Amino acid sequence: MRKVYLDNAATTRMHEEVFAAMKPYLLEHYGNPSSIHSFGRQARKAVEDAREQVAAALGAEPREIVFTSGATEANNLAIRGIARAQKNKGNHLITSAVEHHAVLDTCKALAKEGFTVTVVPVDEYGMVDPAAVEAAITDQTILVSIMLANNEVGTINPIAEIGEICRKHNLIFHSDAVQGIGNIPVNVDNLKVDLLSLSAHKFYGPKGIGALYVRKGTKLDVFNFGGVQERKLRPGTENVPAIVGLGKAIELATSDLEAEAAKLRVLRDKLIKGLLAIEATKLNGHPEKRLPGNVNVSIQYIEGESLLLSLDLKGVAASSGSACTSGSLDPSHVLMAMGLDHQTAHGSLRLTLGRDNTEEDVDYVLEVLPEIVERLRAMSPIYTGNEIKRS
Amino acid sequence: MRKVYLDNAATTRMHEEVFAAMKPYLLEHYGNPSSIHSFGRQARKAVEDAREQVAAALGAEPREIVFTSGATEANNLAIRGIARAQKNKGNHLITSAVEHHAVLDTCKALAKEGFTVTVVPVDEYGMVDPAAVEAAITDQTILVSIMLANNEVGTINPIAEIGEICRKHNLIFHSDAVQGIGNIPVNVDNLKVDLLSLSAHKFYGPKGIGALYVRKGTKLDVFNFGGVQERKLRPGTENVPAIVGLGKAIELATSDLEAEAAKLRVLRDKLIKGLLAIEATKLNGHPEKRLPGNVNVSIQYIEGESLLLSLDLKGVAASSGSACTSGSLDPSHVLMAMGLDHQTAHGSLRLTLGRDNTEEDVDYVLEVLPEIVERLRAMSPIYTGNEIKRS
Amino acid sequence: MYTEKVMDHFTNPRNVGEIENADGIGEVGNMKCGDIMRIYLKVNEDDIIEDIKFRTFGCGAAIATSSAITEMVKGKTIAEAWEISNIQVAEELGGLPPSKMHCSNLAADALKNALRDLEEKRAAQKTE
Amino acid sequence: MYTEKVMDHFTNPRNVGEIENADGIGEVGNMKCGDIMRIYLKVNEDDIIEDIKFRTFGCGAAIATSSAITEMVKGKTIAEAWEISNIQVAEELGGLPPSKMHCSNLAADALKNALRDLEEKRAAQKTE
Ligand SMILES: Cc1ncc(COP(=O)(O)O)c(C=O)c1O
Ligand SMILES: Cc1ncc(COP(=O)(O)O)c(C=O)c1O
Repeated sequence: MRKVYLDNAATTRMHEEVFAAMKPYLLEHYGNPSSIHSFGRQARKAVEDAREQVAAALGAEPREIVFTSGATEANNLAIRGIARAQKNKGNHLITSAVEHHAVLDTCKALAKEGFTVTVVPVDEYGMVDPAAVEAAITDQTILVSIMLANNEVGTINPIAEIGEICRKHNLIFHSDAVQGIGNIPVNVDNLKVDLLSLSAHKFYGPKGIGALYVRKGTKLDVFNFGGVQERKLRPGTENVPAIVGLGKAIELATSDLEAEAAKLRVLRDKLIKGLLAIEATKLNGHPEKRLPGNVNVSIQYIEGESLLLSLDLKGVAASSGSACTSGSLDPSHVLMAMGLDHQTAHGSLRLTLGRDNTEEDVDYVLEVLPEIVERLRAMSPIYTGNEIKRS
Repeated sequence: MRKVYLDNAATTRMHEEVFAAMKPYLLEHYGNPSSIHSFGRQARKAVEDAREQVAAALGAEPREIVFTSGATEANNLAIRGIARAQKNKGNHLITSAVEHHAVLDTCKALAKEGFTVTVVPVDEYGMVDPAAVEAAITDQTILVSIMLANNEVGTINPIAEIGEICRKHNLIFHSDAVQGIGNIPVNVDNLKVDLLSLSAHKFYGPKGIGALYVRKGTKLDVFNFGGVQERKLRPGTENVPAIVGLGKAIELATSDLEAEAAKLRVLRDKLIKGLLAIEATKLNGHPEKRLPGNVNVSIQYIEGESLLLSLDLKGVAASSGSACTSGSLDPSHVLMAMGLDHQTAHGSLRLTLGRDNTEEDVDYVLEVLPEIVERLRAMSPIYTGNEIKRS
Repeated sequence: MYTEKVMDHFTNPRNVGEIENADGIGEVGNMKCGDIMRIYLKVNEDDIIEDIKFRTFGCGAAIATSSAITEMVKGKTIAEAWEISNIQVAEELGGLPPSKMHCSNLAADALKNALRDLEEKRAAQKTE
Repeated sequence: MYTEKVMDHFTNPRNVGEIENADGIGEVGNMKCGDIMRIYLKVNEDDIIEDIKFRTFGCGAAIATSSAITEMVKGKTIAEAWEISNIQVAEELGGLPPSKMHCSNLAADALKNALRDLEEKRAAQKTE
């Protein structure tokens, strides 16, 4: 059966060149970077080279890059680290309603510790309004954390504008840029961020490795203890092969970004057009300020998980904001924050294109989906088409 | 030049079979285990299979295994997790003076938050006395954390006895078993532990992955937030290839443990004998209750780092408890806790044998080392042999 | 994730549809949690469930449990149908993922609502 | 970690040893931090450092800086020797790792102690 992977926002297939870069560090150059012998020095060099690659890709300095086990850890470190380090200055944090749980839940946990958190709402496209951020600032505010691009609906936030506001008010600004890297330009100075999180497996790198950019001079409290690795910000034996993979992956992902993004946009727009041709569907997320590979539509009268299962049976890997796919009872907090009603949120379908996808993939999805929709709608007690047929 | 890697306590060369097990998950089966499509389900299955392998190796149940990014994180999670979860019961923690910094520094950080920490001393061999642990228990004690085997001097602690004491007093017992796995039998019931940490790269598995055993019914407070992975105890996209590698590595490391350990003990004892034949040397750590691959001697009148550099120039990768190799100003806290004087501690040399080592390796070290010692001693202002020559 | 039986019922659901002039109709669920099940019953004079149909909006488990219960009930008496529990439906399917045991496994509740509706309708008929 | 120059001085240290009846002897460091350096000086009538030797217990950086300073100083005048700083020694070696800039780079201090010892000895001789 044809396999069409359209879940690149969840994770991506590792680039062959990334694997090739990692392999020697998985097999031969296995030293611990903390060791002073040749095996250790070789590993240390690999780690520092990768740090330079990451820094170069972000327009940062190598010493501003801290390797973590992924973006979840990077987000936790950034937000908790600043909150704790700055708690004498104030106790107010600002974030948005559509952040990843690694940001939202960290803020909620801090709220239990006595911090006050303002969760700025988003518009119908899932976008944060810089004016709303500015309006939320109090004299107690110490940190603003707003994501660069949303993982579910692909909406790109005006981060540079928010960064400008934060600078004006002398606030530390963090951005979860996980979905941006490799898809849109990410430069820490242009975006005016002080902290920025990323995760390699979202841009054709390995799982289990990420990084936090920490602008020099920005002090973080640590809450993991152990060795002196990563200037004590992230103790533990460095995951050398994965760090090497991250370095290579970000280099590759940013080197041909424009061309790849342009290619993805064409596929994306064809896919969106085809999906919206199906009766009672709607696009979720911003029509233009949107990640080049993100497609998110709601298909009325159908629940997302049954749609995913049906697509999977046809070889198509997709995702949904349906509650039944998240382990929670409510559908995606992102879709709800955008004002979708429950039915529309439950019926969301996310197809995220990546570098491997072709026009044939898009055509295939557009070929198999209508039948699936029809079948599921025929089963649905809320589909009005059923009643029409009955009468 | 001949390369002899004798730093297996720092990290090990990945087993080819581990690499073979990981490879498909690095390349083809790249799904996110949280996804419900076939790519995701395949990844999920791999993670759960690995969990069974780890559980089987430890005599635990799969649901008692939490994957982490390494032992540093596992130790932090265990100690902070219990301290926070049990803080209504008491505020006293017990640990030992020779723990890894991931344990010691976590306890110190908790001390700043209001917990009281008793650091039980060790004897001249670096061993913890169960009676000393029992004597330290107060009605406020909530957790005891004592390592299974020391990473520097290889001394094996009487964990089962300490576990028995903890049970008697109804205390939660954690053990950092990083250095034990694959070297000595580790069974959570025999050891009577409630929590146990491990790190794959110490037993021929990949870096950046570890696990925490959490006995069922043991409640941990979490302090990392994000997705629902690992029952929310360790959020973040699972590092599937590394988890698969951990599963395979622990299976391999425990399957032929006895035979491998016997082989290592022979090499170890030959190496110790040869080193002690050098004038003014002494063995650090317990003569018998010692990891099968651990050799740690102090070579008087010489500083450890210069010894390591000289060995490295001969192709021998070793380690030392010298301050100059740790980034701190004091030599190893382990050696100091054992009562060594500064000179003896600075002159420590750790050679840790692993599965790749042969008798030729041992012979080679014993061949090159005496010359190095002589050369460095000739330079040393404190070596009395110099004065003898001078007079 | 799902057993083969679940996937079989999901892929080839039995008894999808509606029954015109059904003797009993039962619905459970709501849009908030994303599962709505409706069951239609046709019962003969001997109190045997002659026909049963369903419509479900919901996840794979919701659709499969709906389908499975229609098979379990068809040909049974009303009294027997009252005995069927959600747990039995899950067992019939070879188990459900833990997270699906609650919301998505409401088929027996829907059936009970349909049986109640049936009895109410009968009671109404009698008093007419 | 270390530059080639450091490794060169570490591997082939210049002027290791002691000078019998040295004009000045200086020592720095202590066993606690694991670095002890001792420098011996021989000075001629024109105040030129004719010979210099060292013994060092310490890490690679400690040994290399000791060796390097002996080369830097040999043939220089006492006045010139007084000018040499630890930073210059590190520069001479093409730099040292940040963690080594303090404890292990005390060669200039040892030299200064030797020069002080020399001056004290001379002063003592004069008053004799
Ligand atoms: C005893 C002990 N505990 C914990 C650790 C930490 O392991 P990792 O660096 O893989 O997190 C190590 C190794 O560094 C160790 O030897
Ligand atoms: C926007 C965003 N932030 C954070 C994360 C967390 O990344 P990871 O699971 O690699 O820690 C993800 C992906 O899951 C994401 O999409």
